[in-house]
Amino acid sequence: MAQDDERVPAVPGPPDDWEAPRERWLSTVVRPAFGPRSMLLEVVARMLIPAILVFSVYLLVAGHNRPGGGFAGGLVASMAFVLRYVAGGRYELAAGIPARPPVILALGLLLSGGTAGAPLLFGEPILRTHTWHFELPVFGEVHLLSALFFEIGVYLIVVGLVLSVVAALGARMEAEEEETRAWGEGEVR
Amino acid sequence: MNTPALVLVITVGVLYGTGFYLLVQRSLMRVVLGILLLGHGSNLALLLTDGGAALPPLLGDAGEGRIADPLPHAMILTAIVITFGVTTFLLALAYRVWLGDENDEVPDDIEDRRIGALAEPEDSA
Amino acid sequence: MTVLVALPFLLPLLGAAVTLLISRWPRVQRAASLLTLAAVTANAGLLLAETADGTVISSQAGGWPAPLGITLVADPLSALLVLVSSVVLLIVLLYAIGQDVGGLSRGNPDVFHPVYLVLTAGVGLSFVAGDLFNLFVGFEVTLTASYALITQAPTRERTRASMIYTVVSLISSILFLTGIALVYAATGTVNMADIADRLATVPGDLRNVLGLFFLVVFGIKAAVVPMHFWLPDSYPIAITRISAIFAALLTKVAVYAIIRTQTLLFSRDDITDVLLVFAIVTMLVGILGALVQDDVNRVLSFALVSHIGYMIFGLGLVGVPGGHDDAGVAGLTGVIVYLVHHIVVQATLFLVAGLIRQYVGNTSLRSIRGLASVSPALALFFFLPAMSLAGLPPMSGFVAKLALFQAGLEQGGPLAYAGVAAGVATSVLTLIAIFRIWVRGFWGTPSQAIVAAQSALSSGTGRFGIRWMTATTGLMVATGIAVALLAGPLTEIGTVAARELISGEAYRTAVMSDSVVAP
Amino acid sequence: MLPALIALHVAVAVVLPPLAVRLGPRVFLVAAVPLLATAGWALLQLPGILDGRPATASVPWAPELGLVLDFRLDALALTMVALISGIGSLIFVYAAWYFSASERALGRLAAMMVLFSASMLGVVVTDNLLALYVFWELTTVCSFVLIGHSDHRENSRRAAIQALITTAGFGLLMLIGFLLLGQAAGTYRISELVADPPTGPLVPLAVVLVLAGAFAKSAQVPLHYWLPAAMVAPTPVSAYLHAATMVKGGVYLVARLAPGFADTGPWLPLVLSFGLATMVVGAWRAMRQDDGKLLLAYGTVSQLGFLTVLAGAGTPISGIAVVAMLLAHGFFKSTLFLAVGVIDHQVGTRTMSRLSGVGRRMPVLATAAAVAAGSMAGLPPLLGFVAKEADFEVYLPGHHPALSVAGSSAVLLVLALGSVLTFGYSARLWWGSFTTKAEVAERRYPSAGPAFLAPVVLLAAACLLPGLAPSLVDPLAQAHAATMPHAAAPDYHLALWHGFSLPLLLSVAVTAAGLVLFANRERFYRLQSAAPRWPDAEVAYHLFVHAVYSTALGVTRRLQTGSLPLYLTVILGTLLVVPGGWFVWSLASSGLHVPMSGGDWRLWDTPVQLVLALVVGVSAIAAVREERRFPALLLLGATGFGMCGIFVVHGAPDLALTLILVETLTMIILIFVLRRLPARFASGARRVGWPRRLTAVVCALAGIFVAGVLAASTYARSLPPASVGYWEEAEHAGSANLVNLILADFRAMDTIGEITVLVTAAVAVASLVVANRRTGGENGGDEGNGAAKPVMARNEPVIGREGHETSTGGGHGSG
Repeated sequence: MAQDDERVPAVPGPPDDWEAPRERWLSTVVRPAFGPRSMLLEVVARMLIPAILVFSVYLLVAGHNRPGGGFAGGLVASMAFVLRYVAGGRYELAAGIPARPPVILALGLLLSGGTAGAPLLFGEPILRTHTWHFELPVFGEVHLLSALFFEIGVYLIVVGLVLSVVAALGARMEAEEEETRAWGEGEVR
Repeated sequence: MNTPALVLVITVGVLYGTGFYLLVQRSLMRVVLGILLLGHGSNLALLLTDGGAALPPLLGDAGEGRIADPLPHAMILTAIVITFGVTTFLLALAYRVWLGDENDEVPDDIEDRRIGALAEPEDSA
Repeated sequence: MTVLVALPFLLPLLGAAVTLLISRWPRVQRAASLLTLAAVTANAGLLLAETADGTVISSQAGGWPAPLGITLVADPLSALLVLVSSVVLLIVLLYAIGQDVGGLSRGNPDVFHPVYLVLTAGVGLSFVAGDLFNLFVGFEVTLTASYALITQAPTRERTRASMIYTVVSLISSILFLTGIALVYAATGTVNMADIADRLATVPGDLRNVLGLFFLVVFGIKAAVVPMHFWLPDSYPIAITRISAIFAALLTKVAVYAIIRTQTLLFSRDDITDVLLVFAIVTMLVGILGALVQDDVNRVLSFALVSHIGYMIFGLGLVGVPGGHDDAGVAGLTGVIVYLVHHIVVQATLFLVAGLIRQYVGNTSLRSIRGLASVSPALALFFFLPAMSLAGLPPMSGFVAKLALFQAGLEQGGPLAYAGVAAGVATSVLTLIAIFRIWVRGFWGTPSQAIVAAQSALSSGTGRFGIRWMTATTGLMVATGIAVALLAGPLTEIGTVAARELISGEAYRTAVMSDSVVAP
Repeated sequence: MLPALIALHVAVAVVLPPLAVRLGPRVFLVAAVPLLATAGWALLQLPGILDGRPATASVPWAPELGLVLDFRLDALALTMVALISGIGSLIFVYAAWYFSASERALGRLAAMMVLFSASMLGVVVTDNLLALYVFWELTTVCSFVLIGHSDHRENSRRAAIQALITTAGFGLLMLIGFLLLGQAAGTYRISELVADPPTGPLVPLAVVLVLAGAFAKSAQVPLHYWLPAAMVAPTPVSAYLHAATMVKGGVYLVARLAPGFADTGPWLPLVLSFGLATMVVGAWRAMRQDDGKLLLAYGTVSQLGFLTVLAGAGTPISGIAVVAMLLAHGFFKSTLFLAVGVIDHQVGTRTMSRLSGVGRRMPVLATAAAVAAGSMAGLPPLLGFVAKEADFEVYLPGHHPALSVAGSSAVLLVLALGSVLTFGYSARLWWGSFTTKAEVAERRYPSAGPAFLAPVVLLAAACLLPGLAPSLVDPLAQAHAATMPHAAAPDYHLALWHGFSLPLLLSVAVTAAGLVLFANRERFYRLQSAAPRWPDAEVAYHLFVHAVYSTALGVTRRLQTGSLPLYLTVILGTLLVVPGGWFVWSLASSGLHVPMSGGDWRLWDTPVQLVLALVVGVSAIAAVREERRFPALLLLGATGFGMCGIFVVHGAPDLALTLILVETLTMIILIFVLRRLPARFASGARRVGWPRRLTAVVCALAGIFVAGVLAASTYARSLPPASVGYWEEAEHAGSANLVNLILADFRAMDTIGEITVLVTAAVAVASLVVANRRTGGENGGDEGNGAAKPVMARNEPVIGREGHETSTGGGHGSG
């Protein structure tokens, strides 16, 4: 039994994959999630991912007037990470993630929740939208809606969710299987 | 108000019927599929409350004809996302069950079974 | 003042985000968690103080007028339930922290705290939602958090229990969504006050069908017989803090939803008989189940099912809306008092069961014995809520039952009398079931193993943990006694709330036009 | 002042357990303090009460419910207070010497007795039916704990729960009776109810229910079984609760209500039949007992029947008689209990056939017991005699307005019969306990100390003094009689000598018959043994409990099957029966217009919908029939993409976009998991034959029902949707995509809830999968008892790991 709760938590922390060594792209240790390694897939993925991420940001911003929005944007962005995992395996996934999923989720929730709650501080109802007008050199007059922060929060959360799920149901399971296999071999005396 | 198109109403019925049927199976993977079907069914049911096929609710390109009621669309979107979140959880659960039991079936409750097998009350107060 | 309405949801939500962010620092996380719940409780206290006289406060989210935006509303009933649930959540959190610090739990604290706060937010949102779809969202928040919580420390048994729990909850969610589609199809709105107005244009029979549909939807979550089977198979198996909160709150949120929808939305006069039949069957089937269980948690779970019947019974006494309806007011008052009482007492008993688990290793009636001599404090903390659950005076359960019986007799009619008779029978059977635990588990000579466990627990960090847990259980018992002592003000608020639920005018006015409506 | 006194009891009770650690059994002397204070205060109120001015107080609790603690100390209440606080304090003094320092849970015992005292005080001084119920059940609970004092003994536990279930169960019936009375009268105040009794169709029922509760509490046949069983409690507890005070609660209630309700239909028949039967049966049983305490217990049952008969009469003379008899019984019964307790304590047994020479060895005790037994037998010049004279007076022909001469004579005859038996067992008790028997060896034991005997002697004196000077009691009895309505002040006074009257004749006859009975006791015992045994009412209790358990088991094992698919089917069935049934009924009865029946329907908006609907429908049905996982998944994908198509046609591009993304992700994640699972669904999982067909039918009907109600609901809409307001507001918000505007602004509350769901789901998935490695395999990850576990494992190897794993598992190992 733990003598000091701070020193020995009842259970260890979250998955430690996030601290895994950051593998190099196309390095030899990369193992893909499905089937044999496909160089073509990896290369295509490598090229597509930045484009997908840019498209996701476009969707995020465009949602104001066209189909899109935080959800769609977030889903598209997470497709990029899924693709990276499918092509490069779990180490590759770990290398490509900007932060631990719980942190992404927490930040997203803070951003959205904060945007929702901020008007309360000014005596306005919850979620009241505020618009700022700017004059920017290149873009001219810009309307910045506080709803955008809200949407960014949504975007982050969707990305965080998909990352968690891929990490848990994809990478984690894969790792476990390897462990089991290794353990099984070790047991044979 | 317009009644919805009959084929779609029938589709709602089919989705619910098949969804329910998958839901009452013992394999958790089938249950997941059932939830997905039911999710589609309820989304379609919500969609049918918007008055029938119409133009997208985008201001500005309002061309000829009726524009769809956007509120059901918004609710469906929310529902889709919630269903997605819950489905991922259910999948993780199915995986866990499989880890424990080597299959993904929902077994009966042990204590219920034990009490069901009792012939006589065990004690009287 | 309208700020108060948004905070039961927003505060714990932000707290959840913060605790998730700082999950690497357990101490800070615990402090943040406690601080959040303390703030939620304080806010709830203010909210009740504002609404106790029947004032209805509403806040239009985003500043959009009622049917367009989403309205958050607090009437006396909502405020009362928000207060009671946050008090119970706070005490259970204290209990859980003591258990974690004492190293007595294998739960996962860094997941527990954020999810627990999400649950708080979901419960808060469900109570203040003035919009049917938003209520659905509140339910989903609560349920998702509960899925995460029930799978804490997942053994095989717990995963199986979680499956039953999750799948049944999912079917209720899907049906809820379907119900919203049906209501929107008929009325073209999801704002509840607006629905209430627009449903007048819909044929009465369709209204009844929709009302019964929602009764089934919430009946599943409230564990109304015959939709209750999942509850005794899932609640008892979760870890203590979770089963305590589930038993105390989750079914009550569903009961609240039943009250809200049946009083505000649907014409109740035609379907009260259905409610009464459900109530009678629920009371009896539930308590008969409790009698044959061999496990403390399962006895408590079946008793929970049974006592949901009391609440449905009180609601079934409500007659024609808007008319002269003393028995209806009395019945609803009884339900409200019963809700408050039952939230507290059920949580207490599950916490006690958790302490039993610490001493004995499980809660089977075959292995517990002589606990009264092992821990007199624990015995006292079981005995008092047990009296309350059985409806013995002077505990809160008696006051609640008294109010319901009075209402039933006042209403009269064969089903109401049958309901009172079933209520009396259920009281006696509850007495037998719960004191069976006392006689078998607390009296007698403790086994060697229990004595040894006790001495092992009285050293090291375990001692701190067990003392802290016992003390917080005592705090919960004290809360229960406070409910009994405050029965006077409580019934007063209950009556105010009941009158308002039945007339529904202040609620509708507050939602549709003004933000604060005094009675 | 009364609430303060009750609070004083509670306060003292709280400090007793810690004090008991220091003081040992002498803690009972402290415990006696609040009782003495109450007795003293009550004595001060005596003059006012005798003048008909009761002391009152009121504490509101839940006034909305009529639950107000109204207090009212009048003559009848004062009589009871004399028993509760007066006799109580003597018993407490006695207890201070009765218990040894090694007695278990001494502090709890003392505290419970004081709490009991407070509750009993509450019962008799409250003037509100609901408050009376509160205190009434408190005495039940205290009695439960006190009977179970020796909780390590099986019979103690049994007796305790038996007493609890019986009295609390019937107490609930009484509560319903109270509620009916209160609602008929519009008040719960007892004094008002009695002064102006309500009428109505439910009042007779209410009276029956109230009497049922009172009879259970006062151990009337056939509910008397719990009282002798309760004698497992320590003697001071038995003397206090189960002889002097608590069991009189029922009698008290009967006496309290009789003035108002004696002429309500069922009252007199019930009171007379149950009371007389109890008197005779109790006395008959008492004659058979060899254990002194059990004899007294059955004697108490008998006397309670007697008291019920008196109290139920409701005439002014009965008021006088009841006061006298309550006091007389309280004094003599507690004296005898305490005396038997002394014998038990000193000699080590109270079984009469094993006692010899006790009277010679403890003459003071023997004398005191003789006085008390004489009072019980109704011998002059003791209080028992005075009371019994008054008792006969109540039912003299013509004295009770509702009884014919024949009826009164019959009642008197039975009362006389009971009195003869009472004489018999009184003599038997004294004779058996104190005389020297040649055939029994005498034991060696220390004689009792003066402090231990003092309460016994004082109580015996209380049997004697008011007998010699009935005027000590008479004013109180008169005051009570004066409170009765229709009180033409009775010219009856308690006295030793009323001249040659019928009661005196009866007393003489009873005494003579009693002497004859005692002289021929051996023959009588043989007669008793030869007489057929009456069915024991305790059997009924056990039958009841067994029936309850059998029913419970039968119901539960049939319903609670533990099968999730069955649970879901039942839920769907409920959906079909309740709202579905109403729907079909209202369609059939034309309450609802059958949708699309009037030619106002259309098959599709565009033919593309038909194609898409076919894709969705066919792939869904195929997915149901598919036995392999992967193809089932693909079929589901087809359904999803068909849905996207429907969304596009329906003018919902946002939905189509989101759904296509979500579908893709879902498919990918499903594939992640499917990698691990077998290719086919387990064949054993499928139900076959009629259960499967039934399931299919239920599911299909549920689908039809949903579609049908949906059609009916859309058809019922007459108003434009509330969302038309969005068009205007959207202009101000400056956004063109309405759906997104709703999500991000108008209804952003939904969105924020929804992202909370996502966050939680993400955390849940991570913790669920990750938790595996921490807890998996090894110790199933059970919560708790880190400390207890190794110990348990050492001592009870039978309880394996499973036992610790969950709450329910324990049963398998240790059972």
